[in-house]
Amino acid sequence: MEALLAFTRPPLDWHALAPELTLLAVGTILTMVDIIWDEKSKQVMPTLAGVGLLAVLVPIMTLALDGTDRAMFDGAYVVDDFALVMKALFIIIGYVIVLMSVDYIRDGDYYENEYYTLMLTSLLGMLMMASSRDLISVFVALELLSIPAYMMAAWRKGGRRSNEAGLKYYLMGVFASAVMLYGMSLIYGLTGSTSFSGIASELALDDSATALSILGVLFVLIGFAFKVSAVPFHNWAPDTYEGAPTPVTAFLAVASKAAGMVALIQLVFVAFDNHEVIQPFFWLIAALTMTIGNLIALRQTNIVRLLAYSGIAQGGFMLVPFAVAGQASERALQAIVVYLIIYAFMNLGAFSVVLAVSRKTRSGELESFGGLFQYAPGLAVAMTIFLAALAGIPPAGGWFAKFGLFRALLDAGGAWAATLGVVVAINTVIAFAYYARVLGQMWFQPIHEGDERPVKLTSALGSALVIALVATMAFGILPGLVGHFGEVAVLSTLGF
Amino acid sequence: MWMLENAFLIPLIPALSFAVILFFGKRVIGSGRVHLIGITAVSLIWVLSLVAAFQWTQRVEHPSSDAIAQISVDDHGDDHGDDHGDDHGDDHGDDHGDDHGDDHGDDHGDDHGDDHGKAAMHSESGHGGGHGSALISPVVTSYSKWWSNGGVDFAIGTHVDGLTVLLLVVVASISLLVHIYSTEYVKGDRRYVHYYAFLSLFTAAMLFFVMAQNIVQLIVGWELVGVCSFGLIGHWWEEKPNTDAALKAFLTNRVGDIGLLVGMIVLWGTFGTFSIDAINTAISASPGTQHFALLVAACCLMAAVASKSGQFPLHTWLPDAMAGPTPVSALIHAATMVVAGVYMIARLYPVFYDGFSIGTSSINLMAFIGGFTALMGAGLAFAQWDIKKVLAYSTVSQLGYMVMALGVGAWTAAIFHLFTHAFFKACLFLGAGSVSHAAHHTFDMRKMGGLKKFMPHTYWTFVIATLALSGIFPFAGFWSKDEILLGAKVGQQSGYPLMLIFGCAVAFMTAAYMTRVVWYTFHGEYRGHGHPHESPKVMTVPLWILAGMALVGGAFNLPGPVLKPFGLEGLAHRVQTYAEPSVYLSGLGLSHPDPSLSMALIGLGLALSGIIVTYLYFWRNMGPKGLTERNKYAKAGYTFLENKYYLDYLYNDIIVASIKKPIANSANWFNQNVLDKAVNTAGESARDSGRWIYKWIDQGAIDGSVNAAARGADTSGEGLRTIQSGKVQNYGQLLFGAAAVLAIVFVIVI
Amino acid sequence: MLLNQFLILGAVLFCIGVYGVLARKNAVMVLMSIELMLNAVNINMVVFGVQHEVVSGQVFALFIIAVAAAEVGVGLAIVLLLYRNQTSIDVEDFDLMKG
Amino acid sequence: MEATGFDAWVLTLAVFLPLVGALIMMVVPKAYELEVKLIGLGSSLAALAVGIYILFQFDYGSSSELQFVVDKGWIDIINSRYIIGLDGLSLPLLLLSLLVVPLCLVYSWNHVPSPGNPKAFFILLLILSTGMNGSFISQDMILFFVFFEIVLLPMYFLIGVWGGEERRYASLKFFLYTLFGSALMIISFLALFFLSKDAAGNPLQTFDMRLLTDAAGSGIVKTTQVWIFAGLFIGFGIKVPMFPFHTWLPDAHTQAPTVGSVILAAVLLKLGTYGFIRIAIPFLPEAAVAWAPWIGLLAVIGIIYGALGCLAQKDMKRLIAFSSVAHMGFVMLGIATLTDFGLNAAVFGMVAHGLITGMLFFVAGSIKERYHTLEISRLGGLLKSVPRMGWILGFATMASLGLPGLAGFWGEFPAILSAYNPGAGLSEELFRTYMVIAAIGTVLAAGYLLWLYQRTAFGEPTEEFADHAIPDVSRNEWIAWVPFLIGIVLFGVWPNLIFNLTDGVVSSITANVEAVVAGR
Repeated sequence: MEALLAFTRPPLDWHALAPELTLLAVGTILTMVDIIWDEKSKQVMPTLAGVGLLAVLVPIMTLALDGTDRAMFDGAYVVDDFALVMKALFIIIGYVIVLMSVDYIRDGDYYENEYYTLMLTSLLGMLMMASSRDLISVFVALELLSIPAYMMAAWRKGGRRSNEAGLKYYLMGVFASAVMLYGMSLIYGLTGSTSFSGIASELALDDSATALSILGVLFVLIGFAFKVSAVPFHNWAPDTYEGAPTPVTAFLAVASKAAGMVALIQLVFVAFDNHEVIQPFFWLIAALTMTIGNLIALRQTNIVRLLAYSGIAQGGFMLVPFAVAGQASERALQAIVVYLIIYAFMNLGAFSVVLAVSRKTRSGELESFGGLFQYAPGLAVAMTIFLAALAGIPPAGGWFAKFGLFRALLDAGGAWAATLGVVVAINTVIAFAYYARVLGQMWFQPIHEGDERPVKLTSALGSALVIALVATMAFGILPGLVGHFGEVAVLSTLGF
Repeated sequence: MWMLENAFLIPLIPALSFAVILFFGKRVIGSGRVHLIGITAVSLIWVLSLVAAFQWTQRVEHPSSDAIAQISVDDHGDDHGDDHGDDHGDDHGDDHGDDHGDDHGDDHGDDHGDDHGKAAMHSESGHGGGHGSALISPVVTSYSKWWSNGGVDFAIGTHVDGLTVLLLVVVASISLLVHIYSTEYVKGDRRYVHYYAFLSLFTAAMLFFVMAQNIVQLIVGWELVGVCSFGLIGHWWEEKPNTDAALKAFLTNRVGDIGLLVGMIVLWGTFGTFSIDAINTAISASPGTQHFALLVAACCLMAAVASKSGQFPLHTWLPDAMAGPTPVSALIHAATMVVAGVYMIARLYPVFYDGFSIGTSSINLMAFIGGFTALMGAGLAFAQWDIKKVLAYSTVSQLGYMVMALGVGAWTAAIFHLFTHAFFKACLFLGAGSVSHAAHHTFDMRKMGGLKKFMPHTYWTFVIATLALSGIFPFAGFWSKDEILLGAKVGQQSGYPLMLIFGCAVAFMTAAYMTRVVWYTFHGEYRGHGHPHESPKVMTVPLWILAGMALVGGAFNLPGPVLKPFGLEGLAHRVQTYAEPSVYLSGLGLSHPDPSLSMALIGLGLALSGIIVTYLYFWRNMGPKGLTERNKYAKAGYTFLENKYYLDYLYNDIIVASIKKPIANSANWFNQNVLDKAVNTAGESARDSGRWIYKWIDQGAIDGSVNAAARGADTSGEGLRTIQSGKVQNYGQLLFGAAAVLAIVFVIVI
Repeated sequence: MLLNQFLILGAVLFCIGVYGVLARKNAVMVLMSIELMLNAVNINMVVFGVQHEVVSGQVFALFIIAVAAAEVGVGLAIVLLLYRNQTSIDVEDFDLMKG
Repeated sequence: MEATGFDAWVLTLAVFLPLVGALIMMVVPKAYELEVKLIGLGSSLAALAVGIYILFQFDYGSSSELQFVVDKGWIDIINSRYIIGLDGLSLPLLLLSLLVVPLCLVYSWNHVPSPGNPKAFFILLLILSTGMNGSFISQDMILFFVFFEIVLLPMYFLIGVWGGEERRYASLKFFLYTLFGSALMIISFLALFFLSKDAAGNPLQTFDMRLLTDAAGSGIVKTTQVWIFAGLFIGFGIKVPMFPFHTWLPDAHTQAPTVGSVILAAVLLKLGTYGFIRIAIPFLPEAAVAWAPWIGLLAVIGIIYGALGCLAQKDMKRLIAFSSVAHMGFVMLGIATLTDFGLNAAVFGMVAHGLITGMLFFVAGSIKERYHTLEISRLGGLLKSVPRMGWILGFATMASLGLPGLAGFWGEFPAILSAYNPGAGLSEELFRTYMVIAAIGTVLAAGYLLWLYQRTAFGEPTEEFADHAIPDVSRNEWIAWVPFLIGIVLFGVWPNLIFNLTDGVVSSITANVEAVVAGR
């Protein structure tokens, strides 16, 4: 009894929690609205969700303007510039995905309200992930963003592919998180602390890594390597992407991968700072992911699946800087963040084009893009730009992301870094080979099944497309915009 | 001396006429009248070149006053030169006079010339150099910066001296005559306009080449004349053989151009300048210092000479080049372009003289190539039935003669022969053209014969030219050939016996095969069809003019003794006096042999015997067959018949047997099946190796590897897809397996 | 106290769980195996917490238990969905998408 | 010395005017075809006008200094700036690319190859020109890289959409080759960024070409230099293209539409050689000296090899494409000598090759348009059926085989000449050998070109075309070609037009190399 009375609520910084709380509120409102007028509410749902998400940006802005780092629960939950950048990114991604989803979900008459609610919940998990600086909170955040995602993957209840996608994603997900948890337990056992800073200081003490710590670190990293679908923990991705509803695929490919990256950043640069495992592990994983992802992508005939593999390969590119986290931590971190942001927009753009086209052709096959340039030049050009960005060809945004990688590698210097650089170079070439197949379909091929009907672009989808397009080009021509965020992240995380 | 300093005008005029003809020929002027432009332009430059020649003579006759001061310096060099050999007082003095004129001039002239030259370069002011050096140096160079590259200045300008003006006169005169002659010959041709355009262009290029101030200009002109020859050989390009011949000519010349480029570059690398004047002066100033570099350069340049002047072994294009219109053959492939090689040797004589150490050796590459070519060409001339081919080989042979002369150090002789040869060979070609014009455009001598009575003008001009070519007194050829033989005999420090033998043999053979031509073409019965007729005046007048030159051309370099009786010693050795650039040659210690009567008689004798023997041979063969019986009475011995028999025997068993059968035929066989085949197969093999490399290396190895890499990526992608089995538990296994493996590896490694 | 025994127990449990996940065909059994793995983790957490004499281990364990419940809920829902659509819960049967 | 007032804008205008035109065209609906075309032509002509203005404003006295310099912030985070400037080396190439594009537009005015769609065709050409112009004037490596890459996609689509049968293969090959090269190139750029130090020995950390030129690779150990140079070498060498990276070229050329080949030959290939002169050599002099013998070797191999390849061709366009390999070999030989003589020759060779080979491709394209084949064996008697075109072909052929008095010669001859005395203590024997081989190459060049001309232009037309009435050179073709022809003659007669410009820059580069080599 005394103990109960003795309990005192830890101090809460409401302003710091404002974004999460707002998002939570929006989610709750959606549910309420759904419960009150269920059928009639369908129309307003997407609007509500979108507006709500935009509303979340407000507290993020205020926090950014305020600019002070805020820590809670003795450092388990921190709101610093890095966290804010990431939260903003997640929210914007979420908004674009809502725009992409509207017509898709409506036409396919699936559960609409739950869909948006779940998506918001998952986003909430991501926001938490951005702030978590503690094993427990990271774990909770991870599950909070994953569990709704499992359900969304299986959203097309009737569709066997969708079910299968859900099953695979779910099983692999929980399996991976179990492995990760085991690793966490080992880490906890070694260090006796769950907070990153504590872990870091403890691990720093023993000069050479013990087998136990290696095992622990490895398992934890694998848990998130799964999340970012790094080879060889990637197999779920293609199947899930193909089977899941395309907007969900986009969500998984962009948002949840970004979340995984955020976690990895915190773990690598703070918790396991300079652990012996880190660099060789990521060198290997990155090289494998890039190469295998690209090679398999060469053989894909389904556009979504192709994008899935391209996403895997892109993830590999993002992992490259981790391999030099030790020597060039600053530039590495910068490179990752920059890549993450640019990747988000170019990939979202590509997916929205796919959505737009498949709305007409009702097919995810590559051939369905045949002759797109002739009857929908606008879309074709947009897709070209996104693919060029993914391939890293100026002036579309991607080049700066790739540039960041090379920059980090060269900054680190040394044979290993140089070798990895060459691997990256070769992979950019391979990657273009399959992007070129899409380009070839759009530009060089006769119109698919000779049906010349123009593609009807709904306002929502159109605006999603425009956002992605503008962002991609802007980042390409004035990379300073995005580079700035990278620096912010560096400052707050590494305290440079 | 205005003309000498502004000589650049001379090539400019035909260049303009080329442009006018090409662009306004058809439209404005009308195809039929384009020749007017050409002829006007060429006659203009003809006048100009005569002016230039005259001014040059004035210049040599009256050396500028401030030069006299230097006499003492040069006396030694001279006396030395004149030491050996019997002395003719007046002649001697005469020489002195001239030599002073030139020699002292050069010492001065070069410095000044150079200073001014440099000044001109720096100030980039047009003819500063020219004016400066004009006063004192025998060589008039006037130039301005053309372009500069990496601190190296490339000049463009003119280098006028005796040799230049001599070539100017030759080119202009013959070009003019050919222009006139062509108006009839190619009348109504499908490409009348282009024909004249190219004639003008060629004239311009040739003059540009002749007046080149530096070796880069030499190369440029060299290539340009080559292209004109290409265009004119292929004038009737509808027929494949013509274009083949054109290509062959161009490519063979290109082969020589390798030598030209490399040799010139070596010269530049050695002396750091492009200026001909500077290079020559440098060598003659200190002979022997750069011997090796000069040897390399000379060898490379010999290749160029061989290709352009049809020397062994690159001569095979020249006979084929006869595919072009006959006037073109006369102008380009007999009189002017083909002597470009000879001209270049003469122009850069110090290079060769030092490089091949002509002064000291008694045999050297140039002399041998020249001599051998002369012999071979003469031999080949026997085996031809196409009159133009005979003349072509004769040209090859005569060019060999000139090269040989240069090889033995007889500079003047070579140039003099170049001069005379230009006229009588052009005359022969135009004569041949006239013949074929009459005899239905055939050149096959077997379809001719007996044309004498149909076309007397052509006949007589042809005969005169033949005599000149054969070297019969007093025709032009006699004098020049005589000097060459003399030069070969005396050489510089030691004679060139082998060359002398070659020379004599060629002298004999030339006379022989030319007589043969005359025989088959003009004598006997007409074997062609239709009624041949004399060509119109517009063709015969040029023939007569040329014949006239063939007759009196020798007068330009008569040896002193000949003139002595007439008290005209002052006119002796005009070519030598005016043309020879003693500026450069004196430094090399080049000496002139004194005329010798014996040598002249030997040469004449050889030529005459050649003619007589041949004549008798044909005369005898054409007689009634009774003659063969008379052979049987040989032993009975009618001296007259004996003589005849003797001659007959001589001809049949020695001349014919030794020349026509083995030498000529084998030479011909060798020529056609080895040299010519070699040239053609060179092209073929290049093409084949190209095909091979393209197929196997390029498409096979290199491109193949690239594509293989692509395929490899593709297939490996296919293979890797198998890990994506679709079974979720395999995914799990992979995941955990990878985790375990990594763990083990890291635990062990770290 | 006997730290190692507990750790070994945890490890063994975890391995059994892994085996079950990778080997069992029945989806429900797979879910069970996952629970097994999670509980192995729980044991570790608690033990380590005790060893370090900090409470966070137990807290972590509690979180895991809670989350595991949610996970299994979702998992069963998916399994049900599958069963409804193609009357099979054999994980081997679901390989529509591959390569 | 930053430019001020209007001069500060000219280069930017010259680069981006075409792009502006392209953007306007994008919004104009397809239906207004003529207007679209006019906008395109207008914008490219406007750019050309700016170029001519530059030609008059350019201070020839100080052609070795950058002029019209603009230096504005761009990507501060990586310390890369928007630095553009023009010197004697860039000027001729910039003008060339400014000139070529409008001519190409005129040429394809009514002859956009199938599948038509002039709007897209013109837009792509304009974007292409922006990329090309930009590459020649950017003085910041990242800016250069961006422009360098911008040209890729338009050319890829030009080949892929409007090309021949094998177009997809060819376009992809072209793209992947170049992409690979540029990826390695950017690695080298970054290595330069991080490693090069200024005179005082503290790291520069800049992409500013001017500073890096001054640094001349100081502070980078030789082996590292060699490696960095390797990256640049592959990057630029592929673009040149040098043996053995050349195999993309024949396919690309053969499949590309006419103007595509023209631009490829006239400008794109020059990006590689320009990179060597502007970036590789001045930034890494020591490595350049170490590499020079190999570059020279590959160059002469390219000369002979390209020529032999030509002899093997049955397709006219492919033959011309292979001849590019040979000609660029001469350019690279000039560069390899590291003498200002050779580098000047190289630049001249670039321009000359641009004009001549561009001209040849134009003719080839027109022939293809009329005969629907480029098979040499099926052609013949062009001089008879289309006399004017035949003459132009002959003219271009002669120019291409290096006839003195035409532009080609001044690219070849000085290059050969320069090999006699290589700079920076390179082995004379070796380079003199190269010299001789190169000289032999000129013979082969004459061989395949005349052989081509004989089989296509001489003789009688083949039966299949004997009775066709084939139109001779059309008005648009005249407009597009005459500038090329004039240029060929003009530069041939007056080479100083270019040598004058480049000499200053080049000699400063080589002086730098010599100094560095002597210094260490």
